[in-house]
Amino acid sequence: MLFFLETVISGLLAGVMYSLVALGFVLIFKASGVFNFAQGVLALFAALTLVGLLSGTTPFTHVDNPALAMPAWAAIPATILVMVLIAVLVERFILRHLVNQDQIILFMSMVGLAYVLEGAGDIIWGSDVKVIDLGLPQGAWDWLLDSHGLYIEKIELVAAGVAGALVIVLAIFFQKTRIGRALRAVADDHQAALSVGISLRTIWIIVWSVAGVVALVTGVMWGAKSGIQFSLSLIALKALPVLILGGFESIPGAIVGGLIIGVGEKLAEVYGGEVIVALFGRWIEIDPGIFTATENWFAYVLALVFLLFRPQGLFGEKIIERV
Amino acid sequence: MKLRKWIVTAAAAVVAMPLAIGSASAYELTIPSMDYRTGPYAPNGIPFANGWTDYWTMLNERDGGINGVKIKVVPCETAYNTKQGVECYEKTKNEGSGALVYQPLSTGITYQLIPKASVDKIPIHSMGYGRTSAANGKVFKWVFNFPATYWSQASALVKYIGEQEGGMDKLKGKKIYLVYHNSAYGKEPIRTLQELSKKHGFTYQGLAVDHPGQEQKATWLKIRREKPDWILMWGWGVMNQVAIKEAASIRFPMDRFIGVWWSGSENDVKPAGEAAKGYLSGAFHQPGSNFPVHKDIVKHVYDAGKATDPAFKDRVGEVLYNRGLVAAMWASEAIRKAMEIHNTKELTGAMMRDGYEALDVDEARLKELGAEGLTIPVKITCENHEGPRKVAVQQWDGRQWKIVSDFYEPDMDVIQPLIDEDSQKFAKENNITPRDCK
Amino acid sequence: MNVMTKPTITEDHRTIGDVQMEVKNITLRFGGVTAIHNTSFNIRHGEIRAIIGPNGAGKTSMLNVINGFYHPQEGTITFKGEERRDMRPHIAATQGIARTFQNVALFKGMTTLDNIMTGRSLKMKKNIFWQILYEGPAKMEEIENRKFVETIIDFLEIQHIRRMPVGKLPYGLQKRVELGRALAMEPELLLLDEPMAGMNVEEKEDMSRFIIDINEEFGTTIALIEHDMGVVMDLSDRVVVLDHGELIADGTPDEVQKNQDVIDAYLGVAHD
Amino acid sequence: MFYRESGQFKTGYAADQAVFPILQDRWGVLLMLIIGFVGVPLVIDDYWANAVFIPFLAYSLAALGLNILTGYCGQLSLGTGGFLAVGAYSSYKLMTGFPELDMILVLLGAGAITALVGLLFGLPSLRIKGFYLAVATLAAQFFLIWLFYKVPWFYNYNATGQITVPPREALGFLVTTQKADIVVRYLFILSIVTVFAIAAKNMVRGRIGRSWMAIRDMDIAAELIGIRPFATKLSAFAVSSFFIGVAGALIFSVWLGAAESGETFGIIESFLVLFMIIIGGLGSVLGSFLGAAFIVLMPIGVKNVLVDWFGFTAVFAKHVEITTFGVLIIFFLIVEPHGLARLWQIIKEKMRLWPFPH
Repeated sequence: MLFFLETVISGLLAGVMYSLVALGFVLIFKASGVFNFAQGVLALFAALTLVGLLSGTTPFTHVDNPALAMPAWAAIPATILVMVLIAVLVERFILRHLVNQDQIILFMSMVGLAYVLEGAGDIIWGSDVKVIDLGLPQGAWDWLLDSHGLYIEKIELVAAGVAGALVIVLAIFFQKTRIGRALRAVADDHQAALSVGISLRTIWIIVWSVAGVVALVTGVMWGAKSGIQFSLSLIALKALPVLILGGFESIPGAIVGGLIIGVGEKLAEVYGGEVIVALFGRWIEIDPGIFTATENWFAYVLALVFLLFRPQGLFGEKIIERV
Repeated sequence: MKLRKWIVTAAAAVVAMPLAIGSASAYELTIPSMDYRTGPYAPNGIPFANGWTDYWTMLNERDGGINGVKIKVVPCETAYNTKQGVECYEKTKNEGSGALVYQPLSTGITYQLIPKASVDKIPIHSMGYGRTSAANGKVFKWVFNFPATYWSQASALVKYIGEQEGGMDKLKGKKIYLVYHNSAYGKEPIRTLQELSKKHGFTYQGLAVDHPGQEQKATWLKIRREKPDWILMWGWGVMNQVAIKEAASIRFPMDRFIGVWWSGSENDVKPAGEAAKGYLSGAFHQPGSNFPVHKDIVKHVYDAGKATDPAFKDRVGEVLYNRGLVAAMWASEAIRKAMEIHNTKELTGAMMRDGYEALDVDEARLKELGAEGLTIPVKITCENHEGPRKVAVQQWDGRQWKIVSDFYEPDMDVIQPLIDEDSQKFAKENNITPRDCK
Repeated sequence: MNVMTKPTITEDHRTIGDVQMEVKNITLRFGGVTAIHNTSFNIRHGEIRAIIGPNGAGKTSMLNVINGFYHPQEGTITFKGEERRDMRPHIAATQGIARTFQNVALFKGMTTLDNIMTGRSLKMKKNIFWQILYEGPAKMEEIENRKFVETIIDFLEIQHIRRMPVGKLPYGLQKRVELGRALAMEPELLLLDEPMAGMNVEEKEDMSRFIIDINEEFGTTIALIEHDMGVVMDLSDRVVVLDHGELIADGTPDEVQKNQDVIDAYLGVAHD
Repeated sequence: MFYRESGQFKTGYAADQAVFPILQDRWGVLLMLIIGFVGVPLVIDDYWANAVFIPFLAYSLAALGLNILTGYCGQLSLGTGGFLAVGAYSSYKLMTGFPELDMILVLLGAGAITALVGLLFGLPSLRIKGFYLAVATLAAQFFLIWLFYKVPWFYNYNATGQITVPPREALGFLVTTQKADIVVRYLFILSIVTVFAIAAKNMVRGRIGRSWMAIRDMDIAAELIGIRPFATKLSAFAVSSFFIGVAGALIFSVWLGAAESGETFGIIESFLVLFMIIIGGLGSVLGSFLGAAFIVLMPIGVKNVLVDWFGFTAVFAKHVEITTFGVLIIFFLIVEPHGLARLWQIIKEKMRLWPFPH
C-alpha cells in the first residue's frame, strides 16, 4: 500500500513536470493560435543560455572563462532578456509574415524554428552535457524515507512548488493586469484586442516572452534531473498528450491533464506487467518485463481513449456545429 | 564503361556536388571518421571523435604519417543517425584512394554496413559494439569487433559480481536486474544473461527504458520495491545520467550498479555529482592522460594548433577520448601490418583487412607506442575477430574513473554456442559459405 | 387556414401533387434552449414552399432537421411515405434531398467543375480498383457524369469559371455554384437557405429565374428560406411562418400577408 | 513562348479530363520519364543511388501517401514513421515466411497490412479533428515502434531486434541486398513509384479524390450531399497507409537493407515526410515529389557545399545545416505557403502568357 502511495505521489510530481512544459504550449496557443512545437527546444535554449552565463562560457568557442562567470542574480535576468529578444525575433521574422495562415502552416513554421534554435544552441554553446548549479536540492527527502519509508525526490517537490507559484503568478497576470486582460481578449477575438488599445504584435511579443520564461523554468527543472543537453528538447513530446487531455487552450487543463498523465503512466509501467501476467499468464508464458518502456506511448493512448469519450477534453465545452 | 565514367564525372561537376575532388598528387591513407558531434548523443560522440582524429593527426605531425605515408582523415557527420551514416559511407568510401576502414560507431549503422563491406571490400571495426556474432571470422570475413563484445562483457560483469559475492556458486538466489535502452543495442546482453541465470541460478529481470530516457521514475520505483542485489545497465545518452541520479535517489548502493562501457564516461556521472560516487562500469582501457602518447598528442596536436576541437584540450584523457584513441592506434597498427604483408605503401581496403586479421599488439608493442598499460594486448586470428575478450570494471571515485578490478574472461561455454548459432543463421540467410581457416 | 391537400394545377400550368414530406410535431432543443417547438407542416410534390420568419425564428434549424443534420427530441418526419423518428444526412442525400447553405458551404480548395462533380458522388458507383485503373469503366462513368454536370453549368451560365477555384469567386457566383452542386444530385426536394442573401437586384433576378426554371423544367420541389418578402411572395406557392421556434401561420402568400400574428411578429410586437 | 495551349483544342471530355491536358506538359513528363528510366541508369553510381535517387523515390512514395491523407483529405497525421515501420516489418515477415514470394507481391502484401493498421488508427478520426487528431496519431507512432521492439515474433526472435533483408527477386531480377545491381534496384523502385504515382493521380482526379477533398474543405456540406465522412476518412487512412507501407518496405528492403524500428522509423521521419508535403504542396501529386526532392537533397547539398567548397569542419557544417534547414522551411512557408507545386504552377501561368504580362 505504501508502495502504491509512493507510485501515485511520484506520478503526481512527474505530472507537474509535464504540466510545466504543457503550460508553455497553452500560453502561446491561447494568445496566437500557434501550436508552438518549439517549446521544448526553447526550454533547452533557455537552460543552455543560463548555464553559459553562469559559467562564463564564451559563445561560439565554448571555452569557459571563470572570470566572466555571472552570479545567479545577474544571469537569470540576463537569460530572461535573451528570451524576450527571441520573442521579438520570432514575431519580427516569422509570425508577422504568417498572420491568417492555416494552423498547419504556423505549426510547421514552429518546427522550423525548433531546427533553427537547435542549430543555434549548438553553435553558440556547444553540445556537451552541462551541469546546472543553482543550489537545487538533490536526492530523496531523507526524513520521509528514514522515518516512514516513503520515497519522494526533493527536486520534484521543488519543481511542484515552482510550478504552483508560476501558475499563481500567471493567473494574477491574466486576471489583474491590463496586458493580461488584453491577452485574454486576444484569445477570443483579435479585433477586440485591438480595441483595448494594444497592438497584436505587442501581445505576441509579450506572450512569447512569458512562454520563454516558462521555458526557462522548465529547462532548469528538467535539466537538474538529467543535465542540460540536446535530449531536453524532446520533453516537448511529453507535453502533447497532456495537451490533448487538458485542451490546447486551458491552463487548468494543462495542470490537471499533467497530473492524470503522470499518475497513469507510472501506474501502467509499474503494475502493467503484473496485470498482463495475471490476465493472460494462465494461457501463455509472458515475460513480466514485456510491459516496460511504455512511457513513450502509454500517455498518448490514455489521452486518446479519454478523448474518444470526451472529445472536448477535460474542461472544454461541447461545441454545437452550425451550418 | 569509359563513357559512363566520363558522364559520372561530368554530372557530378555540373550538379555542383563534388563527390571526389581526387587529388592526383601523392598517395594518402584515407581514414573516414564517422563522427556524431550533433544530435542527442553528441556528448558521447565528441570525445570519441576527438580521440580518433587526434591520434591520426599526431601520427602525421610527429612521424610524418605511417612509414612515410601521410594519413588523410575524412570526417563525416552522422548525427548517430542510420540514414546519414549510410550517406556518409557512400560519400567517403571512394574518397582519395578509397577508405581503408570504417568505425561506424553505432549499432544501427554497423548493421547497414556489414553487407556493404563485403561487396565494397572495406573492413569494418565495430569496436565493442555492433553485431556480436561477427566475432566469428569464418562467416564475417570483413567485420572485426575486438577487443570484446557485449555478450562477453555481460558474462565478464557477471563474473565480477560472482567474485564480489564470494564465488560463482554464491550467485544462486541472487537477483540481477538489467536496465536497458529499448533498442537493438540495449537488448544485446539479454540472451547471455538469461543463459547465465539458468547456469548459475540467479534471477534475471530486464527493465526497458524507451528512448530518450528522460523520465524513468517508474523503472526505479520498481527496483526500489523488488530490491535486486545487482543492477546492470545497457544505457545510452541522457538515459545514463538520469538512471544514475535515480539510483542515487532511491539509495541503491552505487558499487552494485554496473554500466556497460558506453554507460561509463565522465558525461554520465557528472550531472549526478557526488551521488554517483562508487558507480561501476565495464572497460577495456584505462582512462587518464598520463601516458606518453597523450603527451605527444598535446604537444603535436593541441599546442601546435592542429586540433579540430581546440577547446577540448583540458579533457584529453577522458574515457571516451581514450577509446577513440585506442581504436585509432589499433587501426594504425593494422596499417603497418598490411604494408608489411603486401609489401606496399599504397593500401586498399582488402589489404587493410589482411592487416587487421594479422593484428598483434602485445605489451612490448604497446610500450613502443607510448601506451603501456593503456589497454590490453590484442591478437586477431582468422576465426576469432573478437580478439582478447577481456573486460575489467572501472569505478567513479567522484572525480575520475579508475579501473578497480582484473580483466575477466567471459564464460565461453555459454557464449560460443550463441555466437555459432547467430552467425550460422546469418550465413544461411545470406548464402555465405563459412571460410576454412587453415 | 386553407391548406391544399389535393393535386392542383396552378395558374402557370405546373402540377402540384401529393404531400412529399410531412413534418409532424417537431421539437428541437439545445441544452435548455428550445429552437423549434411542436411544429408541423407539409411540403407537396412540385411546389415552391417558403419558410419565413424573423431572425432566430428557427428557420435554418428547421432545414437542418429536414436533412438530418440536427436530431429533434420529439416528432417525426415522413418522406416518400417512410416515417422516421429523425432524418440522417446520408438517408436524406440518397433519397433525393439536396440543399444550399446560408453562408455558402462550398469546397473552397476545389474548382467549380469539381465542386459540382461532387454532387454526383452518389450516382458514381465504380469502386476504388476501377478508379486506380481509371481507363475503362471508371473513365466512362466519369465522362457520363461530366456530361450531366456540363448541362448544369450551361443552365446556370457559369461556363467561364469552370476551372477556377471557388474560393476566389465573387459571392454571387459562389451561390450559383452551390446551387449547381445541389442540382447535380438530381434532387426531388431542394432546400435553399437564403439563396439571395447579399445579392444585388440583378443577381436576385437571375437567381429567381433559376429557381423558377428548376421548379418548372425539372419538376423539383423547392423549400426555401428568404428574407426578401417581395421575392417570397412572387415565387412561392405556400408559405410557412415561424417565430421563436413556433409555427404561427401556414398558407398562400396572400393569406399569410394578411395574418395578424405574422404582422405582429415582423413588427416585433411582444408576445404575451 | 513555347508553353502555349493556343491551337490545342479538346474534342471531348475525355481529352479535357486527361492528366496533362496541355501538350507541352505531356512532353515534359515523357522527357522526365525517359531521363528517369534511361538517362539516370547510365550515370548512376553507388553514392548517387544510395544517397540521392533511391531515398528520394522512397520518400516520394511516402509523401504521396501522406499527401492523400493530409493534403487531400485534410487529416493531419504524425504517425508516418510508425506506418513506415509497419511496412518494413511486414515485408520482412513476408520475405522470411514465404521465401518464394516475388518482391512485388511482398510489397503489395506489406501495403495491405499497413492499410489495415492504418484503418485501425484512423478510427479516432470519427470523433476528433485537427491537432487533436494529429497528436492522437502520435500514439500510433510511439506504440508501433515500441511494439516492434517488444514482440520478438516481429524480428524472428533474433538477438537484437535488428532486421536484415534476405536476397529476393522481382520478376527474376535480384532487387534486394547489396549484391543486387544498383541499376536494377534503382529501376525497380522507380517503376514501383511511377505506378503508384499514376494510381494516386487517377484516384485524386476521380470520384474518390473529390470525396476526400470535399471532406477536407467542409465535412458537413459533404455529408449532406451523400459523402459519408467516416467511410471517406477511413478510405483515405487506408489508401494513405498502403502507400506509406510500400514506401516503408522499400526503404527497408531496397534502400537500407537493415532496419531497427526506433532508429530507422522514429518520430523524426513523421516530421520529415510532413515537411515534404507542406513544402512541396498540400494536395498535389507533383508537390509530393518536389517536397521529397527538397528534403532529401537540401541537407546533402548544404553539407557538400559547406564542407567541400568552403572547407567548414564537418561538425560546424552540420550545425549550420540544421539551422539553414529551419530557416529555409520558415522562408518557404512565408514566401509560398502553398508549396513548391504552386510556385511551379505560377511559373507555368507566367510562361503561358509570356511575353505579354496580362
